[in-house]
Amino acid sequence: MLKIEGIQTFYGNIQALHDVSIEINEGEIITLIGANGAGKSTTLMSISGVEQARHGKIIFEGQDITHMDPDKIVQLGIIQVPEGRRIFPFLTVAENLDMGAFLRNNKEEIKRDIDYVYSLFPLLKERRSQAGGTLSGGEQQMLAISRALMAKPKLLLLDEPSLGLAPIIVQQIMNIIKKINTEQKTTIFLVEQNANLALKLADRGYVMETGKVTLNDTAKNLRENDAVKKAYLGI
Amino acid sequence: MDLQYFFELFVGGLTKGSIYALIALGYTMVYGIIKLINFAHGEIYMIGAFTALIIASALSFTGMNPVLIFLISTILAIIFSASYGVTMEKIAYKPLRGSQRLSGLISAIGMSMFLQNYVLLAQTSDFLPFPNLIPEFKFLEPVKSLISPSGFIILVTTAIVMILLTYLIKFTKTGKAMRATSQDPKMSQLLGINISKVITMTFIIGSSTAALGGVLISTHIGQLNFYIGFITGIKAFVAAVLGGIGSIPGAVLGSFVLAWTESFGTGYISSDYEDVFAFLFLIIILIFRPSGILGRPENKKV
Amino acid sequence: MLDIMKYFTLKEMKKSLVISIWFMILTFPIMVIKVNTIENTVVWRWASLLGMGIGSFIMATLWRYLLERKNMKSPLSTKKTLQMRVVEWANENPKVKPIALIAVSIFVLSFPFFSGLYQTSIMTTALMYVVLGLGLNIVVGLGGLLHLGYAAFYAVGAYTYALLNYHFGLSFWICLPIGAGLATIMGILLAIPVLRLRGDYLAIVTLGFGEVIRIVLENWNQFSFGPSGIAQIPRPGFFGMSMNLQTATTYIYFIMIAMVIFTIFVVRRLENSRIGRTWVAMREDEIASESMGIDITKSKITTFALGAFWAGMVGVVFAAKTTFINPASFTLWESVMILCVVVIGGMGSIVGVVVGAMILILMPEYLRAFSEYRMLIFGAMLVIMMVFRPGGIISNIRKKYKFEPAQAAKNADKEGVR
Amino acid sequence: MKRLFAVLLIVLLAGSLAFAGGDQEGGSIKIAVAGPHSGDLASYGLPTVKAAEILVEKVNAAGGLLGLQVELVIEDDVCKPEVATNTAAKLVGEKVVAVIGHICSGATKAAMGIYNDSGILAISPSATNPGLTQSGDYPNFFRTIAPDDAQAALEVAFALDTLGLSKFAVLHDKGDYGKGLADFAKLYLEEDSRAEVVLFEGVTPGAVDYTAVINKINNSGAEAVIFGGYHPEASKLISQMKKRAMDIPFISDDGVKDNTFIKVAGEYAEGVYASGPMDTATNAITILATKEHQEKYGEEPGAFYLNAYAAVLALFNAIEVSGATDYESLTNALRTSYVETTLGKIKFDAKGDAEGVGFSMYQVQNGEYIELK
Amino acid sequence: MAPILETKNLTMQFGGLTAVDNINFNVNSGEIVALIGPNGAGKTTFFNCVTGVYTPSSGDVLISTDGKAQQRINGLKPNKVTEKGLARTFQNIRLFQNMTVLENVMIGRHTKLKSGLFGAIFHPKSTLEEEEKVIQDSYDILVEVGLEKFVNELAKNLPYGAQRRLEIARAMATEPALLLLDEPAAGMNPHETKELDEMILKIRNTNDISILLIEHDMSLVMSISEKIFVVDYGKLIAKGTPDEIKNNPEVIKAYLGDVSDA
Repeated sequence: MLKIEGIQTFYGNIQALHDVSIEINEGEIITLIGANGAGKSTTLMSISGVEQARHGKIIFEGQDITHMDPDKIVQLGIIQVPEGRRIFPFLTVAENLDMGAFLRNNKEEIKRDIDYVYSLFPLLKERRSQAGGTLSGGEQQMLAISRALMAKPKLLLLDEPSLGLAPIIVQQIMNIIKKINTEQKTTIFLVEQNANLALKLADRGYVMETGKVTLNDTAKNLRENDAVKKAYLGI
Repeated sequence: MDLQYFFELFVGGLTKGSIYALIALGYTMVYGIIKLINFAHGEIYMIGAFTALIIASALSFTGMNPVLIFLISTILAIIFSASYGVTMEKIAYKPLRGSQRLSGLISAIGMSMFLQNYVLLAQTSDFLPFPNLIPEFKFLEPVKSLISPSGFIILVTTAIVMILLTYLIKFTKTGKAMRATSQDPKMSQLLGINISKVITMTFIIGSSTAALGGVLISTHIGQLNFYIGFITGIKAFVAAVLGGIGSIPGAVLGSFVLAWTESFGTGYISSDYEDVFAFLFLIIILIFRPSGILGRPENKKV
Repeated sequence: MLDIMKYFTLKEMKKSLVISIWFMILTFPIMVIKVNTIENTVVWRWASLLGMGIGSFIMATLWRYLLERKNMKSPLSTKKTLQMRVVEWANENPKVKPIALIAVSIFVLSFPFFSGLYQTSIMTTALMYVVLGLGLNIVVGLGGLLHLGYAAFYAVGAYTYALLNYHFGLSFWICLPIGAGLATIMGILLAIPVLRLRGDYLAIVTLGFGEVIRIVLENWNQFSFGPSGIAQIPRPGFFGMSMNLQTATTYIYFIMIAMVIFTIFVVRRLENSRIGRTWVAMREDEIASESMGIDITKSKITTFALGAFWAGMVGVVFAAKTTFINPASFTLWESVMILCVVVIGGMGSIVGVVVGAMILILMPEYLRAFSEYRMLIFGAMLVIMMVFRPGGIISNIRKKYKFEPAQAAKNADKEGVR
Repeated sequence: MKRLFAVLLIVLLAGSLAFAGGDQEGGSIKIAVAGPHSGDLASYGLPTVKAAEILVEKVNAAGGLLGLQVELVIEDDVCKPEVATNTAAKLVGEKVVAVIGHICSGATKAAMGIYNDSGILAISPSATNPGLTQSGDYPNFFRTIAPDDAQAALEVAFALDTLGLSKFAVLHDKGDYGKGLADFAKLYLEEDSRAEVVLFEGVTPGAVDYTAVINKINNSGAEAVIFGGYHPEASKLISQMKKRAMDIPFISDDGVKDNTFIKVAGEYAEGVYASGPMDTATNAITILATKEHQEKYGEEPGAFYLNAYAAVLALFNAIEVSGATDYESLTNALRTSYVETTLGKIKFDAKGDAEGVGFSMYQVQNGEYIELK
Repeated sequence: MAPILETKNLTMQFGGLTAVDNINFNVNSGEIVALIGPNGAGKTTFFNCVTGVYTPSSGDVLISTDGKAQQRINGLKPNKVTEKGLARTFQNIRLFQNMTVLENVMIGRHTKLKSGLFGAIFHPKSTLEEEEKVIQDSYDILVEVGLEKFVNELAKNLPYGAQRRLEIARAMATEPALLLLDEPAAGMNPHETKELDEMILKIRNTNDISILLIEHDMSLVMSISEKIFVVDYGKLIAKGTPDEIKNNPEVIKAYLGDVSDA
């Protein structure tokens, strides 16, 4: 479904990605784990076209999207929930969800999807006319995922959904991600620092270090890999 | 005190406030989106007025109906000003995205100087009379001493523009995209909003209201030259900050408050210190409300 | 690496053509039609349309080329900037420094004697802006407080000398410290109400403050003689010697040279002191600074006060140099120009400010050859400089500290210690 | 140290750059025109440049002065004193014979000291500050415009004697010209027992709306407005007054006695009084000067054009009469020899004010300034 | 001996929202205490009340450093609080990005230095000595946290983990009696967290500093803290040793969930 071939991305004068290649098949949950600053978020931003790769190729469903504008990429069905959730603080919950459906025009379908996300997160329905900035961290994460779902993603990119959340909330979020994957058949690319968590959820995983992919295997194998155990699982 | 006199000053402030508001809207919208004090906004206003003057004069030789001339030249002034606004953004501000904020400010100052001198050289340094294209109508006595016809038209236009803008920002897709972009441009991108388009749109709307203001104000005062943008621009900027920069109702409220301060200050004290009242009032307001009257309090999250 | 020839392909030419057509339409009413509503005449200047088309075609190509070059530059950070190379070269050749220093000193000292009245005069003006820039740099560059009313302090200095001299006959040298002192007090008075403000709000309030001072000077005739100003202000004296124009100009030039050296000396020391560090910390993060025990209130007041000090001092020199002052010299544009000096030169950097002042003050003077086009060119230059060099000409480099290997050896990683 | 080195290096570079612009010598008479040619006040400076250009072209075509071609050196001072000193220093370096300018009184005062030290005279078409001539500090200064006090006296006398009014609102535009004039008007009105100043205010130049001030005039019970300043503010004031149905006499000055004012204010200009030099409308040179401007620039001349034209003529005359270009002969000739100009037949008095420029009051009637005899 | 930090009925309200509700809390000398709770429970607000960023609506913040009697510090400005011996780090790193690593630490030494304007300009002997000492002291602190190789690097160019450590070093430079750490392990991988764990213990043991931390990483919290306070919706819902907390049903319900899975 998505094929990343040897991309190199720069932040100003710093090369953040060196020859990163990743493949994601339809319906999978793929995870990318690695330390802070390893280039995980950059990889996502390159896919979304916000930080365009200078070399290499990104192919989505047979189409080259390497140098496409971010809005075109969203149109194709690649939606990202970025790190830190980035809720629009002064828009209401409902308006935040509207923004997710920015590129869609079919009012009925949108209505149906709103009902769907409200069923996933009943709390959001209660708070729909509250400003996004007044929600708690966990609620914001729920809203962020819901907002992305409103765009009808084929491929959902999630950047550190567990960051800064209480363990109990993290669990809820992970369950929902799984649910989205199975119920909506949405392919999921999950970037996580919490490797333990991510590898439990994912089918396959990639390990990233200083801008390079160093390992790639099934989640199960990775969890048993000694190097991974030592560096990321804290065992 | 004399109530009639008070009322006169009040209405005078209302007209002046509407004038400020038309220009302050553009300031505040551009600031809201790209966090830039667009120093050259006043110049867009001036170019709008000049374009209308040029087109109206050129058309007046064809012997067209003055109302038609007024409409055509206003519309063309808006179109051209919007194009200037967009071009200016592409040249002077877009390449600076992501640089320190002050660089943008200096670039805007440079743009302002450039545009002023561009008009000065291409046209003239003299004051030119602005053709009076609005059909004259006379108010009856009690109103007559309160407000002039052109002042009244400005008042009405500002009200209409305000309502349209509020509708646009609150309820349309473009408006929502603008609000989202002003809060978090990167996230907006990730949701499929084309930021460049939103910024362009903002400049188009801001420049259009400025041009409309330029035409109406020039009709009101009957003259213009290449320098009219600067002082009015500064005043409108003060109004925008007073109301809380980035907030559209704030810009309008700030404009009225500023105009009333000036009007009553002049009326009851002295016009020598008209601007001093305006600035002192601004300083006092900002001391108690550091983000302006309707501004959002700065996020002091730790 | 990037070839300009690439822009002569058909595709690129087409792009340029589209841009040039856009500009031709855009500038059509203002460039082509010249109306005169006094005379009721309309002149159609078709030639300027053609000129515009050709001009914008060339500019569009050049602009895209330069912009791409700027954007491509970043990944190759190994490539040294000119600034780095000059500094390095100077470091590698220790002998160069004293020689250059002597050469420059000779040049600076002899400048007024071979260059003539005009050159000396504008160089003095440029030097005044060096000091003004360095003063504002304390507030904007180091303290991070955007200040658009700096000219007000400048006015305080100038009026101090003019008025004290007019009423009490006080001399330049007595007024110099008084002017600086009064400006400093004004700086403190301004700082107190604006303590809570930041960024653009601070900018507009300082702008307002500057305008208030100017308007008061304009209207309070009994005090300041209003817009007609104060004339016949004496030039600085030198032990009662009488001087002709030439010597007086030269003398003021040397006073400014001394003042620049003094300012650089003091600002350099301040910058790398305990106080200077608190300013930079305040610029970087106010809340974190407070948590480190820095009194933000005090810190803001000192930046405003010290910034104002230099403006007051230069104000006194200004009054003595022009021998006439009125409020027209202290408008918002003046504050803006000083801010441009700081930003164009490179914020926070002393060398940057010096370069910025030289460019901004000397450029319009040398653009006089273009007479009426000079302000147009100047405006365009500001935009171009910011687009291609948004950080200013000279970037600020933080002071590096050297550590003896003996100390560093404690943790045995010499690599990082420079 | 490193930085200091760099600083000095830059000074060196900048200095050598500065040095590149040298001056060339030639067999010509250099005359300078200085004033604001850019910025907000450019409209008051540029007409002077045009007057000089027209006359120099004409005189050169006719063989020049004293057998030498006349060369113009045009310098911008933006009306700022500090820039004017640099401009003046540059003109001294250029070895000009005389300066036509400066335009603003402030800039003029700043520059005059430098000219005085260098033996250069200046004839200003527009600097009206009385101190320039009356203080005696500037022996090298001449002007072809009446000083503020003279104009103010005329206006006050006219208002009191001819119009017989007693309650006045005195307004000005806060500038050195307008405020200076208004100050004198106020002074003379207060000295006279018949008059009362009910309002004395400055209006903010460039402001978009003067409603509040107009309300105030209305409320003050003034019978007439005396305004010191230029035509843009005057036309804004008068048109907004009339639109608000306030019809009281409006008396103003030379800065308003300008055809542009009538064009800009249109019908509202009717009935406005302004003081100005006598007999310009019928003067043959004036008609010629206006025509020349029309032909060369295709538009009506701007502010102070006629004054500047007169100044240049006076200077040319002085050069021809004295047959020299040194300071002594020129000032002498200016003070002794009458010359026909756009302002009538003039010479300069010992202080530098033009003699022979009669001043009178004008009124706008049917879209034209008509001299009131 | 009085606790080094004590709050009595501390309450903080924003408009109608009560972010900190009547909290009684204490840290004794030499202890490592953790404050945990769900996001938005009021932990950071509590920190801000203690360190002077906010002035509490009601209640008392009392400190007692160097065995002195308790004093009330409500409403003192943050810089005064720091002078009294409380230093903190921030949840989202707040370093002085464009200053060097060494300078960041030197700022931390600010309150321990005296030289003013006069000293800066005229460089008397006392100032020169003071400057020399502060440079050396700051360097020593960097050595202590293992950042000496970055000494002249700009703070913004540091790797993430190093930035976190630099923040702690900077806070240490103020010579605090109590160090308040706001999510020091956020964004760190297990390996880095482990290093942090050791560093915190080392700081406590060698410098005799009490430590109060907010943290979500339970492995860190459970392994180093001696006492844990749990807040939810601004209220204190539990306190005790790590073992007590782990088994407190209310805490599990509100916060931990199934710990083994996190």
